[in-house]
Order: sequence, then structure tokens, then C-alpha cells
Amino acid sequence: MSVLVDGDTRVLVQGITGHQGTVHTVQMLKFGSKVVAGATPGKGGSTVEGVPVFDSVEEAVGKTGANATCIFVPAPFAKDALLEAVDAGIRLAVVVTEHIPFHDMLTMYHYARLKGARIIGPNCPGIAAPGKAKVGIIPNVVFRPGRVGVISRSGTLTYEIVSGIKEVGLGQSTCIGLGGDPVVGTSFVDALPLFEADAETDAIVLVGEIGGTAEEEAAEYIHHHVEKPVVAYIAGHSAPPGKRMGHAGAIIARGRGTAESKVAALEAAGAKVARFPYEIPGLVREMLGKPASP
Amino acid sequence: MSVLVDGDTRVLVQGITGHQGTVHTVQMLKFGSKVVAGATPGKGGSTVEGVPVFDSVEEAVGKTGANATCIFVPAPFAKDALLEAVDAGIRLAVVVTEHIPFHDMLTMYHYARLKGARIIGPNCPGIAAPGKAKVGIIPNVVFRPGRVGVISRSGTLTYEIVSGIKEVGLGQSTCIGLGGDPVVGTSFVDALPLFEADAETDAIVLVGEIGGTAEEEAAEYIHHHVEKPVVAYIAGHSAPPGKRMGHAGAIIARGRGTAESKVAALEAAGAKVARFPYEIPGLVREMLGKPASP
Amino acid sequence: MVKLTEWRGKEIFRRYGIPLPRGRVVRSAEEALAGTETGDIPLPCVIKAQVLAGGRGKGGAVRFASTSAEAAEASRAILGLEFKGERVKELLLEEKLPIARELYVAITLDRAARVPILMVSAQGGVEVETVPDAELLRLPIHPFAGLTGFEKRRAIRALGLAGPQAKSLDGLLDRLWRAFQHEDAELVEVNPLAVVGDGVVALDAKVSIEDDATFRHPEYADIRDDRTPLEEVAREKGIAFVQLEGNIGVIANGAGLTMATLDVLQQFGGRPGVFLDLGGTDDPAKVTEAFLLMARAKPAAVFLNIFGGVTRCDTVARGLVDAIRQVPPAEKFPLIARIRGNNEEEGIAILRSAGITSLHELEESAKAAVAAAGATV
Amino acid sequence: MVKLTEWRGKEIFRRYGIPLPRGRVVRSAEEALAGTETGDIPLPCVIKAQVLAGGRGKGGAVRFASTSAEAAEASRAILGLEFKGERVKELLLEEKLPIARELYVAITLDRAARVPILMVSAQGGVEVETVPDAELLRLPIHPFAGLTGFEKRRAIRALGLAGPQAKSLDGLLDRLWRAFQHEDAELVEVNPLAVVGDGVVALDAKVSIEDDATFRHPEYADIRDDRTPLEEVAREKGIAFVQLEGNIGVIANGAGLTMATLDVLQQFGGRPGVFLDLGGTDDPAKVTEAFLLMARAKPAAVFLNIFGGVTRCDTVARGLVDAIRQVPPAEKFPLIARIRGNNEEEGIAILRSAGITSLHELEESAKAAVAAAGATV
Repeated sequence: MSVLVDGDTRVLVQGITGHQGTVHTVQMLKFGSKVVAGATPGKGGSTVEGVPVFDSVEEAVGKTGANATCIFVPAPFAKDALLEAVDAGIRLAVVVTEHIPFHDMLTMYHYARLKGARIIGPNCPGIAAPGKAKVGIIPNVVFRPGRVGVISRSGTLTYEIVSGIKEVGLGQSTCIGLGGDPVVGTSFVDALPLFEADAETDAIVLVGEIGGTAEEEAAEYIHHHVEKPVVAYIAGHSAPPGKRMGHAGAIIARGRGTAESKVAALEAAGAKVARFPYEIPGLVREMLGKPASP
Repeated sequence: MSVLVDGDTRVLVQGITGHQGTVHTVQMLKFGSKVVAGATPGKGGSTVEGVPVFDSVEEAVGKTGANATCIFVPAPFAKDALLEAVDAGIRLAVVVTEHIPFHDMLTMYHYARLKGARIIGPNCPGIAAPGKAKVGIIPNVVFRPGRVGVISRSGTLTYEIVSGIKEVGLGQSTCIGLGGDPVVGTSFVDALPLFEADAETDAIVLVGEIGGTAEEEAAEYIHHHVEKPVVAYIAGHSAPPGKRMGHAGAIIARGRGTAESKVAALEAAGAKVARFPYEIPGLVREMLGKPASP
Repeated sequence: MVKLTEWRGKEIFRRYGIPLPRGRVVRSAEEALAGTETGDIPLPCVIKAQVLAGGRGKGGAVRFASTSAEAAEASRAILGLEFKGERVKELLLEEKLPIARELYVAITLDRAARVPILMVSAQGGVEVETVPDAELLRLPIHPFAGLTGFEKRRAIRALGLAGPQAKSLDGLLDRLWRAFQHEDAELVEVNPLAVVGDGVVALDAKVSIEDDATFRHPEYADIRDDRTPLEEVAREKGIAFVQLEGNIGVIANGAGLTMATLDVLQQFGGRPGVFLDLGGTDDPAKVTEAFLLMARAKPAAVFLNIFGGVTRCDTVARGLVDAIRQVPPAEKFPLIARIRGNNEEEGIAILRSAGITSLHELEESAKAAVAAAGATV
Repeated sequence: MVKLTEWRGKEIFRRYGIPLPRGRVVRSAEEALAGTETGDIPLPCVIKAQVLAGGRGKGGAVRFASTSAEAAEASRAILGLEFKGERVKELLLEEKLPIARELYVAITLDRAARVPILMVSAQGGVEVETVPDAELLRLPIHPFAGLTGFEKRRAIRALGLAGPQAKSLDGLLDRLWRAFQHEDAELVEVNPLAVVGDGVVALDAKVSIEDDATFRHPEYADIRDDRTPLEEVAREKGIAFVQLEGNIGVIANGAGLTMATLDVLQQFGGRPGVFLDLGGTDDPAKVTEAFLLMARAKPAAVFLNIFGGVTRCDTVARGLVDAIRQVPPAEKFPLIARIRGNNEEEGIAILRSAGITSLHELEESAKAAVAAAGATV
């Protein structure tokens, strides 16, 4: 068992006829994902890299049994694409699109929840379980099957870290890039229980950033519910505070949101916190009780 | 086990300080219901018939453990009252108020569903399980504990029929008045499985009306899922067709919605259909294999 | 349900930016003449009786005119006609457009699914009930998502539109949805929706507004083109009142019990005339008013069938006794009463003191009412 | 985030019907004189510098005037001042009101709960972060329910308002919520919200609009009062660009990797200056533009740290080589490059052909960048 995706995942690509859609369809196929359909209004009947394209998600699901979607459509239309997927019965939606207004994402999130669907993203690299399936855009080269689960708010930093794990001879069970937008469909707290329950995951790497309080909430969850070893890294401890605007954000954060707050919370929860990305693989080895690689 | 209410039901009355709210609080108390709180904005701190009144539902729930509500507030404010109850954690809401715009009820229904709460009504007499609890306005005098479950779209006609069941020496397990509005929180199809599963119900009486297709849908459900004997009555087979307005309603109905359609569907599903209300008790006896009362 | 005539529906459409033919409503042949002469109403034009009933085309309530004189003459011919029970008092005169295709579009409530539903068909301009299911697309609109782009695309594909016509329909659907929501409509229907040139135009408009929502739409509260005078009086007093063909007046409380009462009366050969649903009340004066209203309809007999819940039996009995005293001897009629439920004993006692017997069983009471009405015919 | 100055925020408030003091924005002492003389701006009045930073009262950026001459004088004194790094170019002159109480009201996003949140406090007019939790009410607003009556009642109770003042606040909350939704705001904040007579008045306005929503609000796209000129150029080219105090230029892709790069540089004693997030691109020309933009900031050294995903290594390498050719010899600076990920080999080969070595490890690259920058200072 991997997390959320496996060999039965049948991927639909919304916006497959766009440049990114096509490029990443090829990459997903190379990874070994079953990309069974694409959807682009008005392009039904064509194919992209051998994948049949449909005018609507409903048709794509009906004809191909797609059960997960990867959304590349431009921000102004992303909400509609997600609602269409959820209404057609899709239960896992990876939203790669960036710059989606959070007001739209609020509707997307709560509507998906109402219909029992999960969103990963938006503005995210997606999810991949090496040897099984990838839904998203994480470069194939960084992966190697293994027993480390990775959950990250970042994009390229995730690649960096996943690649580092591979380079020391370890591998990944499943890697989820949650996306760094203000409102995400799946947060650390939503993803942690999946990895904790996953029989193929021995250790969890959590990659956070400054801002928001998702890492503090993750620490709280880890403290109470996670038995597996957790290695964390928080990017941005050297970043300058942004120009301030109003007080509302500060009220919500109440002193949380800084790198110090996140690191302290995670350490108090029993996680090992790396100061720099390249320290992560070593800490994972250490927590798994494995010797350093040759 | 009765259906939806029992001895643990702790009733909140929203709009308790209004005339109907007060009158029916007295009746619910006489029935034996645990009416633990009232809520009327601005009237917090007072009492009605010994029941403490709070300014907000949140406070009422927090201080009294209310787990069901009976809503009497006027139509323009009913949506707000329901949302307040649901947000405060109430999971069963009987909405007695009539004349709530269905556009409001759409929000009420879907919001309650999102939060895992059930609405009975609006514009309904509510629910009662003799000897246990009543949430609503059905006259106490018509009840007698027994093993006949009653589900009805009507108000006073329900009283007539429930009373008739009592007069032949039978009694009721639970009676639900669903309300006759275009959008109801609980329909026949929602209520039937509860009675089918209820160990205290031996037979089900279904009281319908012309218009809509709720009875046809109930027949479909009965056909596939209900083992217990069902006696049905459809009011309005002599009513003249209303003046027509547009074709949309006719398209949705597609020939259903008439008394003939409903009776035929119910009979095909194995229900006994009474031509007149006063035939119901006899048919129930018959289906239960009981002799006529002395 | 507040049913609006075509021109009132189109006034709403106009506010929401839905494309319409040019033209306006007139109430006399002179207005038709002047309107077409000034160009307010372009020629050639269509002249349509503003009545609620359907089938105006076949029924002679729609005519065409090429000149002002013809428009005036056609208007004179239609005004004052009785069409399916409605007197024609208003006409809508509109430009005649070069129609390429006639479509059907409507939004209404799907009670079973508890969502609004968009329905479209490429076969517009006909009675849509006759269109086969396969030719009609139904699209549920979740109230939390609103009308989505993908639903509109499905509608547009089903209607076979493309390019600027598709864009025009897309905009119309958004506007129709906004009108449905913001006006608290039960129905917004466009049949036919005409394809004209590069766009779509609403040739007809059927809009009905929810009665219960008039508290936030007072502008609709007074629009009632479909009531008899007695029904109008009843409405003002908050009593549901319907006039049928028969001679037995029925006073009951609650729609279900009222319908069941009619069912039973008819079973025994009775012909229900006026029926009147008291609803829930505990004001004796309202009962009195209802009874006096009933008296004005001159029934052969009245059957009062009340099951007391919110409405208590003693309240009804008090109001009834008061009303009977006010009916002049010449207008008296037989009264069969059955009151049951809350405060039953008190109610029966009050009636008895006024010489009225309350019967117990529905069956026997209905038979008695039929007999009484028959005796006086 | 498009941050709006007070007067722009109040323009929005005005459109939504939120009560405001009378007055207007001026850009010169002459305008202040004329405005107060005509009564456009009632006297006595408050004169407030239109800058984004907080703490204007304490910082001397707010003054009062009783006469037109005083207003002109105060305006002259404030205009042109530098306040926390911002030049004062505009003033808002408003009537001085008899304030009974100062409250705090705001709506923003609660990221963790994924709902908008209404926050109110009876302690307005101060830095609200300093108000204890118990004095601050937070009310989540579910997007499918909207701001409900019961939430408004809780807010009103918490603020201790009643009668017409409560009604005034109730209306203001509805309008604030509508503004938050319809303008795609990240924040609408009123601090202080003044109780004046029978109602409430928004004395200040802090509004910020979501960057990502400017596709449907083009009116906000050009409002940028908080960018440096180079940042503005970068924005036009779609590149995230931030100027800091240090001397090492950083080009990376993705916010997380960019921040991690800064972290590592600082760890080894480096001082990051400009940092520039390429985001996801596979257009070599965009890489070239980014690099040339960086060159204009005159860094002591540049550290290019790319992990290719959407952005492929060969694309970056091509763009980079092209850019280096365009930098005049006099403006050259040391370049430390590290490119990893998709099409890594091709990228490295392209760089090598231009004489650039791509390093492999983040640690060693960062050390090299710090050393290079130090050497040129």
C-alpha cells in the first residue's frame, strides 16, 4: 500500500492539450502512471501521446474509468475544472495550476469535501509513489522506490530533498507536494495520518516553510498521533519579515508562523529538525538506525 | 429503539418566547419530552414554563446539552436559526415554521448535510415516539405507544390518521410528519430505511399527497429495500389540476405526480393503498394478520 | 406562486440583460397605432395577448401585422377576448425577427434532488412535454457551486451552437441563473429561445416567483392576474380559498386534510364547490371571517372538517358560532360539522350550546354533507 | 497582495455603503486650502498621510486643523516627508468626529480552517496584536452560509452595542463581508471603527486585494505603492524579484528552494541581496531577462540555484549563456551555477561549452558564492 495512489490509479489530465499538460503527460507515462484520458473542451476526439482526449470529464470518466485527475488548466478556469471533475465522480484531484484566487479555492475545497473528494494543491507538484504512479509534475529522476514518506509545502525544494534521499541510497514510499498557497486541499495534518497508517512507510520527512501555521498544527498532530520517526526542515529562517499590512494576520498567527516557532514546535513534538536541506538524508538514516552510506 | 428520537433526546426550542413556541413547549413537556432550553436573541436569562432561555444556540447547547431543536422562528429568520443550530452541533432539527422560501431551504438542506445534521420539515408537524419524546406540534391526544410507524407529508391529515390507528386499538412506534413544502429535509426515501431498521416498528403507514414525485420514489425504495408491510394513502385524487404555468414542471414530472401514478407505483411495490383515510387502520390490521378490533 | 405574464417576465429579463425583441406592452388599439407609428414598436410586428395560459398561438391570441393600421386592427380584435377563462387586457407588441432556430431553456426546482435544474432542448417553440426524454438535457445546479462553466458547455453542445451564438447563449444562461436566484423564482422559462443572427433572443418569457419570498420582493406581492374576486378577498385575510364547480362548501385545516375531505365527499357523490383551508390559527375572528366568506359563495351546504392541532377545536367552535349569528336568515344553509383533536370536548360543548352537533366519523359526516347539499339543489 | 492606501480602501468602502467621515484626498497644500474653504472638507479636520505603514499617529503622519490655513500648513508639513521608507505624496483630509468609542473589526482568511474569519474587539484604535485573546472574538464564516445573522449578533453582543448602534454595526458587517467577497480581498480591516452618535463610522480602512484575482479586477492591477523600480520591472516581466540589503544575487526557482538557498548562504556568512524566483518557465528568453535584470542590481556575485521540474535545466542553461553574452565586460560579476533535475546533463553540457562549471552540492556551491562575493567587496 502506498498513499492515495497505487497501481489502480487511472489518471485523467485536464488541460492535456496545453504545453504543460502534454509535457507532463509524457513524464507521467514514463513514470509508469496509467494516464487513461485527457479533457479539453472543444478538443474531444483527438489524442495526445496516444491518450484519448474528451470534451468533458463526465465523458472521460464514463469511457475510461479515470479515478484521479491532474489539472493544468489556467487559473481563471481552474475552479470550473475542479468542480467538473468532482461532479463526475473523481475522488483525487491534483491541481498543478498556480495563481488560483483563494476565494475560488475556498469554494473548490468545501465543494470537494461535500462530495467526498480530496484535492492536492493548488500550485503544487503533486503526488508520486515510485514504481506505482505519479499524478503531477515532480521530476521522475529524483525518485527511487523505498520506505521514506515525504510531505512538503514546497515545489522545487521537494525535488532537491527527494533527490538527496535517493543519493544516499534510500528511497521513497510516497511523496506529496502539498503546494504553498494560502488555502490548500490537503495540509500536513491531513497527510500525516495517511503516512502513519501506510505499511510501506518507515519514516516521514516533512518540508515546511515560514508563514502560516501549518507546521505548528503538524507538530501538534505528530505529538499526539505519529509513532514513526519524523525529520523536518523549515525553509526561510533567514528571510526578512515582509512589509506589514493591517493587524489581522498577526492576530491569527499570534506569534506563530516564524521559523523559530515552527522549529520549536516540531522539536517539542519529537521530530528531528534539519537546519539545511542537505542534512535531511543523514538524519533519516540516523532515526532509522541505519549506518551512513558508503 | 424508536426512530431519530428517544429518551436521550434533549430538546431546544428556538423561538420559545413566541406564542406558538410557548404553547408547544408546554405540550412537548406534557408528552414527556425533555425540553431543556429555549433560544431567543435578546431574551437570554428568562424562563418559559420553567425552561431556561438563552440568547444563542451555542450557549444553550453548551449549558444544557441540547441535541435536538424545534424551530418556531418566523420565516424570514428561519434560515439563520437553522444554520445557528447546525453550527452549534445540533444534529436533529425540526422546522415547524411555514412559508420559508425554498431558495432558503436549499441552503439550509445542503448546509445541514455538509455538517452531518438532519432536518425534518420545514412546515411540518415534527416527530413523536409515544412514551419517549416529541419534537414538534402533533397533538398529544392522538398517540398511543405501539408498533406502527407513520410517515406523512401532511399536517392535520396525519393527526386524523394517527388518531384512527389509536382508535382501533393499535399504537405508534414513531410518527414523522415530513412537511409538504417543495424542498424538505427528510423525504419518504430518507425516512423509510429508519423504520425498516427499527426493531419497534412492525408495519409502516405512508401518507402522501398529489404533486411532486416523492411517493413514486418511495415506491421504488419500498420495492427494493422494505420488507415490512406498508399501507399507503394518497390525498387529493379528486382535486382538479391547477392552472398550468410553463412546461418545466411537467417535464420533471413526466406524467408522474398524479394520484393515479402514485397509487399504481405503490401498489406495484407491494404496498396496500387505502382509498380513504378511514380505511387505513383496517388495512394495517389485515397486513399484520390481526383480527378486527372488537 | 406569483405567475407573471410575458411582459412582466420580460421586464425582469431586461433588468438582467437577457436579449429581447424590441417592443412594448399596450392596452388599447390606439396605443398600438401610436407605438408602431413612432417606431417604438418596429414593423412588421407580433401581437400577443398577455394571458397566463399556454397555447396562445393555436388559440388565436397571437397575430402579425406589417403596418400600423394592421397592428391597430389586430389589437382591437384581441383585446377583450376571453382566452381560456382569462380576459385579455394587455398586449405585447414586438418586432418580428428572422428566426434561424427555436430552442428551449428553463431553470426550475428539482424537488427530488433538492437542487435547481437547468433544462435545455434543441426542440423549442413546441409543448416541451411532448419532446422525447433523449432530446432534453437536464443539468442539476448545486446551490453551493452555482451554474458552472462545464454545465453551460454541456448545454451549448447539446443545442449544437458554436462561435458567437455559443457565447451569446453562455451569457444568457448566466443571466437566467442570476434572475432565478435573485428574484426567488420558481421558474424562468424561455420557449422559444430564438437563434437570430449571431446571437440568441428570448421570444417568450414564463417567470413565476415564489409566494413565500415576497417578504423580500414586495414588488411582486400585488401581482395576481389569476384569482377570482373572492379568492382575492380570502388572500387579503390570509385564508387559502379555491373556487371549484360544485355546490358543497368545505372548510378544513391543512392541505392534506382538505384534499382528503374532497376525496371522501366525491366518493359519496358530492360535488365540492368552494374549499377553504383555515391553515393553522387560534384566532376565532379568523374562523368567523372564513365562514362569512364561504357564505358569500352561496353553497348548498357546508362541511366543516377540522382536526385541531395548532388550530384548537374550541377556537374554531367559538368563531363558527359567532359567524352563524351574523348570516342573515335568507342566506342560511345546512352545516355539517366535525371537529376533532386538541380541545375537542370544549369545542363540541360550545357547538352544542349553539344547537350544532359535531359528528365523529369522517365517513358518516361526508355522507351527511352530500345528503344535505343534494336536498337543497 | 495589492495593498491599498487608506483612501483607496475607503473608495471601496464607499461603493459598498460603509459609513465614512466626510472629506477627500489631496495632493498639495493648495488643494487642502481650497477643499476646506469650500466646505468639501468640513472643519475641524484630520490630516492623514497616505502611506501603507502603520503607526502614523505616533509617527507624526497625522495632524489636526481647525481652520483652512492650519489645514494647508499641516498638509505642507507632511507632504514629501519620508515615513518608514515611503514618500508621502497624498493626504486624506476628513472631518473630525465626536467619537464615543473605538472598536476593531476585520475580515480575513483563516488558512488553517480554510474559511474567512470575522474578528471584532471592543478595544479598537490600538495595535490589535497587543489585545489579549479574551478581548478578541473570532467568528469563522463558512463560504456556503455567508455571514449569518447569529454571527453578527455574537459580534454585536461582544462589542456591547444595542439599539440603533447595533443596527448600524449589523449593516456595516454585511457590507464589509460583501466587499471582502466581491473584491477578492485578503483583508478588510477597520481600526478604529468609531461609535459616533447613533451609528458606527469607519475612521480608517486597510484593504488588500489578492494578486491572483486581478484577472477579474483589472482596476487593481496597476496599484503598486510598495515596490522599488526594479521590482516593478520584474513584475511586468512576470518574475518574482525582491531587493534586500546584501550583495549576493540569488536566482532560484520556487519559493521554497529560494528561501533554502538564502538560509544556506547566510549560514556560511553570505549576505543575500537581490533574490529572484524564476518560478516555472521553459522559455530561455525569460531566463535571459531575469539575469539581465539581476545585472542591473549590480550584485557582487550571483548564485544560480535551479532544480529543474517545469523549468528544464537546458532551458535555463540556454537563457543564461545568452544573457552572459549581453552583459558588458565592465558590469561582469562572478557567477556560481548549480543546475539539477530535469535535463540536467544537457544543461550542464551547454554551460560547459560557455565556460561555466555547474556545481553539484548545495553546500559547496553556497560556500563558493559567499567566497566570490566577499572577494569583490
